[in-house]
Amino acid sequence: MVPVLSLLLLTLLAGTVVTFLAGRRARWVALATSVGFLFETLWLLDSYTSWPGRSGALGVPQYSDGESYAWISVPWLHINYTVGIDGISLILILLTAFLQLATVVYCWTESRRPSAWFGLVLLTCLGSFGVFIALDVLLFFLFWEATLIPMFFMIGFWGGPRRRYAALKFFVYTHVASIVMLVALLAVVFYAHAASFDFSDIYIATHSSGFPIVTQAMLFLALFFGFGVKFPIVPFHTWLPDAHVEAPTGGSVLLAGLLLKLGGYGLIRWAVEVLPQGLAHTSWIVYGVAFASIIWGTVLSLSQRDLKRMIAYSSINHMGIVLLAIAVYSSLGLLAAVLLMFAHGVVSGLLFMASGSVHHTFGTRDIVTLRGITPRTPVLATMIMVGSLASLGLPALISFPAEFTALLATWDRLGYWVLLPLVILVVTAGFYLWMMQRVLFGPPQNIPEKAHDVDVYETAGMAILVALIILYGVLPGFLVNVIVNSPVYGFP
Amino acid sequence: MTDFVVAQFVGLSAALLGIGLFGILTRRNFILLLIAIEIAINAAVLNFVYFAGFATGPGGVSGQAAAVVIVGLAATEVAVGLAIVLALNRQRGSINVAEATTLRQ
Amino acid sequence: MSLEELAFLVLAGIAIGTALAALLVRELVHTILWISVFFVALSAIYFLLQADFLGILQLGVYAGAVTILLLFGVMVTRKRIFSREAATGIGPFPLALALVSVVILAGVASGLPTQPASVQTYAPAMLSQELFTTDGGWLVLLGLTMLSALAGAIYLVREGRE
Amino acid sequence: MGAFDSLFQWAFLVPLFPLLGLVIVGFFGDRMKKAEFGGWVAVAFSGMAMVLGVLIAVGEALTPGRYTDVSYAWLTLPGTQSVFSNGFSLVMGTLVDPISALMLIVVNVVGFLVMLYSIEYMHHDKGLPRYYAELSLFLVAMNGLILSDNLLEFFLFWELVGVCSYFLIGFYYEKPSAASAAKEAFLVTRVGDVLFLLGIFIYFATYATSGGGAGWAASGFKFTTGSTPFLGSLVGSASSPTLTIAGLMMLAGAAGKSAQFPLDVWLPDAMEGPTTVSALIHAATMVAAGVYLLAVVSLFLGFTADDRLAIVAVGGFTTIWAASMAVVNTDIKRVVAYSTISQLGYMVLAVGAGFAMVGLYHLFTHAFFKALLFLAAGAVIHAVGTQDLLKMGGLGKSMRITSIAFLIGALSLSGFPGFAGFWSKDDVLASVYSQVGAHPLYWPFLLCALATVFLTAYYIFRAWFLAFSGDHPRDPTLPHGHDAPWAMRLPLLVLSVLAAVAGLFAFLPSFSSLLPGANVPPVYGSTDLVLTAVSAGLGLGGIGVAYVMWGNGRVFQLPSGSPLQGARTVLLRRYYMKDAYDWIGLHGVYRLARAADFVDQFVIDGSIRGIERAFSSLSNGMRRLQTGVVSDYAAYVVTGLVGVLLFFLFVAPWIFRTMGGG
Repeated sequence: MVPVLSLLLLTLLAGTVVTFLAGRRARWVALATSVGFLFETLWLLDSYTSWPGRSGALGVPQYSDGESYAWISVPWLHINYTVGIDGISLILILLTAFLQLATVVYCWTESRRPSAWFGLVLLTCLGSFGVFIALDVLLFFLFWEATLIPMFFMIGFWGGPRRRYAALKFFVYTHVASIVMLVALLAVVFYAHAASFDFSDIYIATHSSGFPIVTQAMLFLALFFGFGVKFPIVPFHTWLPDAHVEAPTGGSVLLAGLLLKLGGYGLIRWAVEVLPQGLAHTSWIVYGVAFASIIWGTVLSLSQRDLKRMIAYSSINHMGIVLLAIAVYSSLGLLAAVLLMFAHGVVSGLLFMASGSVHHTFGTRDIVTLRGITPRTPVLATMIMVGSLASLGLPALISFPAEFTALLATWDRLGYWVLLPLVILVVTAGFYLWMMQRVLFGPPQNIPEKAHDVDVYETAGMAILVALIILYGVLPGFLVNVIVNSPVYGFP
Repeated sequence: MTDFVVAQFVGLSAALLGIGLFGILTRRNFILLLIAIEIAINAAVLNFVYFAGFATGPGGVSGQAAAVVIVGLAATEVAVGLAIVLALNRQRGSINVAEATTLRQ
Repeated sequence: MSLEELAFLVLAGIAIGTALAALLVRELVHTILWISVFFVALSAIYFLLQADFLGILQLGVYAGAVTILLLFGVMVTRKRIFSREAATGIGPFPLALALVSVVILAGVASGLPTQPASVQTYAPAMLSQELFTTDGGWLVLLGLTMLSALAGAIYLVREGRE
Repeated sequence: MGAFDSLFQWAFLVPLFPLLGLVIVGFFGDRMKKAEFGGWVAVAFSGMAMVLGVLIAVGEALTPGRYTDVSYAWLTLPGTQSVFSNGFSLVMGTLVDPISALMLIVVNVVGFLVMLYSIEYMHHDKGLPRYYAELSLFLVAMNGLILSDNLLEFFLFWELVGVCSYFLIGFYYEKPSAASAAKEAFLVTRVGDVLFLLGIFIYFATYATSGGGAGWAASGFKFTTGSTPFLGSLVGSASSPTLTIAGLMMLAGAAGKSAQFPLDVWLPDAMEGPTTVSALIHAATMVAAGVYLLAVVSLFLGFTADDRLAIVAVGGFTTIWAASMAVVNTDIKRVVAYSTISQLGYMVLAVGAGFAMVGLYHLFTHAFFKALLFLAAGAVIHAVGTQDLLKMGGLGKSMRITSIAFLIGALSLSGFPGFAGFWSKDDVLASVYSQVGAHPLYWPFLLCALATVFLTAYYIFRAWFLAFSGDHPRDPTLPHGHDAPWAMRLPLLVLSVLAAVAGLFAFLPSFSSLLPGANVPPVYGSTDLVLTAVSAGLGLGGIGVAYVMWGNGRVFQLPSGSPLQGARTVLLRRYYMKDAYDWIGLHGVYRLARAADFVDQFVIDGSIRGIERAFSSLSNGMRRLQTGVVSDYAAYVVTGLVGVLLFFLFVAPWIFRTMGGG
């Protein structure tokens, strides 16, 4: 049958290379590639009707559209190019496609070295797409690092005043984490004597009886750290606000939209599925970290003055809920985690675009000095409002079904502990409304004369995301029915 | 055949080595440094000689052979040392070890 | 205590004494004198150990050539004859270090057999046969080092090099 | 099935019509020549919704029963091991039953009248398309809420209604007080909503499998499968703690939305929005959603005895709490707002006492006369431009129709015999009185309710006298009051009629089937007559006292020294509740956030920078070791030598002994 995934990878790869070389016409090539990629993903979406289920005694999850070609085969080491998707990765690929298109459209008028800029945008999306389809440890790590480099250059070159510090900090944090992750993954492979680097072989090895529990727990914690830093989990989160504040708008959209999801996807695929006993025994640590992230993210965003920094901290809070949903380790929880990742990707993408436009139009992102921008820029104000309301979990918008399922799963496992995230929901509503009241409403103050509303490209970029927010808010069934076709179904 | 106690010889060479080291570490004058090194080397040669002596069996003579070679080497070492001293003296005017730190930068 | 042991002890005492004196005395010329006595004492010990050739060698090379070289070095580098050598401001550290190493080596030595053993004598022919056949390689090496040391020394002290 | 089944199929159209209105006004509103056209479109669609709603209600009245329709699987979720093991799907559908039919009438009739009224009232405001769009969105959400058939769908529209109130209160967004009032309203109701959500979790999780057959979850948590209350039977017997907590959560949600005691801070501030908004949302419909929720839960899911006590307590106390604040207030809209809170207290009291239908009956009548009072107040404000009662006076002569409308509303509110309020309020008191025997703890709250009857009559007539009696306005600069044009007068007239006769509807045979609960319509046993007499007396007494103190232009001045002065300031400052909340918000949360920010920047980030500094100082230290002096290097070599010797002579054998030996 048609090797769809490799085809997709090829289109993206070709697109990226041509964009780098295309010079002035780079933006058109980038647009063509992202539209092509989106259509292919949509075709893949509706062709993916059922999940091949689990096979063998150990219930090894199978993958549809799987391909596997030998890459390095030495008597004692078998690494091959194995790719495959299921419900979880398909939804995140869809997110990549949408965000890619929205970012390319939004940054249409990028003037500083456009070919390099669009090339880097496509490269990041290529990297994250690769991560979502890779089923081989080395391939997974390869694509994982591939996303890091373009983001480093984006922040480093197109960033704000302190970009060098932020880029470096981002790179060091993520790189150290990915090394720990690699070591942990290799340890899992060799310790469990897996036949090859393939996910299914590792799954068989770790689930066979011989694998001692203590090592599983230790390896899981190492993997948890490796993926957690990208989440970001609380003690290691300080790179995110700096990276976001200094990153260019397109950069922080991709950073918040995609890179944070890599951590989540990796945790589900390579940590929770591969080492379920590991999670079972260390769940209280993961719970603690999740609750800490939720509280810390929100409390901090209360006191931020910079719009982007506030949104960055609120995405720490959202990813904390994702971590909680994963830690709950039930099919409901995993479903909620993936749904929330998609929702957060779209919502924070929109919010970052809006705050980028605010910075572009009013010259500052400082909530305290901005006042009453609605009369002058109604479209931008509506975008900010839709983004904020979606982010605080309003029902008709995309995050409500996700947060509802996540909290239901948490209630189902943890009982009254769910009161904590619920209270935090109110505080989140608090600071978003405070921001909206301060920035959008109230009598207009120090609005520069030349401040004009967002141009057609920015509006188009944001409109795509708003459409998604409303579509999947009113009809979450489309997403949920796809996610359910995945290993999620077999979970307790 | 004369009989000796090995331990005494080892004690002697240990003492000589100690003195040599003390000299190297403390004296700031280059020549004294060379002298101290000579003492330490002689301690080593002494070792070779008496172990050659106490060895049982024909192989022992190689100890003395080694001693010969080392003495030769020590002599050349002193020669080169003095060449350095002269060069240092001419270029810097003093042969105090503490001042010759140009290698540090 | 046989005569030889007594002789050895005396010679060892002289060696240690002269070595210390060589390093501690202020006058540079005095150190040269003390060190020559030290070399002679050592060659005497070699004779005691039946290593006659080495004794001679020691006398010739060390007591003779090295001492003269050192004297020559001293003469060249001093402005005035008999200038006093400044005492170095040394901390306790090196002293302690030297003492510790001596103690350690002595500690090791205590493990050696303490009852007297006889000393073998080797005919000089055996020595030369050893040197020129089995240890020939070392001799060649020695030769080469000497040659290069010679060239280096000449290069170092030649005139006209600023 | 009944004759009207075909009609009930179209029940989903009721929320759909305002939705169409919203779409048209939203997208084409500002392109129309005159802003009012958008208004007329919105009025037309809300009129259609009203007609259909009333038809459905009449149909339901004639053939009572439950009709569910339109089921769309909104969210199908996999089950988890411990709960709803075989997964469940949340299905959206419409449910037409007696109480939703009743609410349909209330919401759509008042909605239509308010829309019509605001054409004239908002005539010279800018941003009209946005106003009509938001009002239509509110109608969509409110109708959706009424017709929803499971708790989650209820919650969906519940939050949408909350957002609409946020938009509408903040309509004049350039006024900072309006923006902060909107934010406050949304936040306080959100506190209630979050607890409501927890209640839903508890209901879903604990009762997923109960209820026989495939369990409640399989049917998508529908409100009811049979005619009897679903859990009522189950609940009556077992008063399990989880169910009580779930009930309390529902009370919290209702308290948030209907501004009951702890969470009532936002409603008086919500008067920042246009008066028409206050009339529709903060008097008749949205705030009633909380009572509707309690009624639905008590009918279909059932409360435990402890829940009932809590609800009665909250309701009872809120009546007197709000009434006391209204007594001293001088802003006409805030007086009416406080009266709304206290009347809601009555409804909650009735539902808590176990008579959900009586609560809804009072809600039904209250919607009309409260909307009337608000619209009359709106007309006054529209005419004289101020809301301060002390500035007004003598408007009775110049604004005859408005003053009569306000009078009818006041009479009805204070329970003057014959008017709508009288029937429903007495029914509430009678039903609570009937329960007092079984639950002695209800006594204090019944007394609160009775005392409030007096206070209500007093403060509403004080407002009436201040505004309309006397011969000239106290503030000479006031523009000359004149009656409103017909577009505003018509709704006032209709509402006046309704306020007068709404109580009698319950006695119509067909209509009473809409309120199939006990004690509706009020049936008068011997003890009830005494109670009715007492409450009527209290009402009249209130009116008399108000006349004495404030009649025809008199202004009652409290002697400055008297202790009551202190009480007056406390009441005026709303028992300092609002200041307490602000203090918590400002000092507590904000300061905590600033401290957290400091910790985040200097402790967590600082520790990372600390590590970096440690390494650089370490490398500096190493650099100093390279002194260039030969003998130092010799010393290092010797130290190394000594170290190695020590290791091999002493440490290695020790390790060998311990490890090897073991």
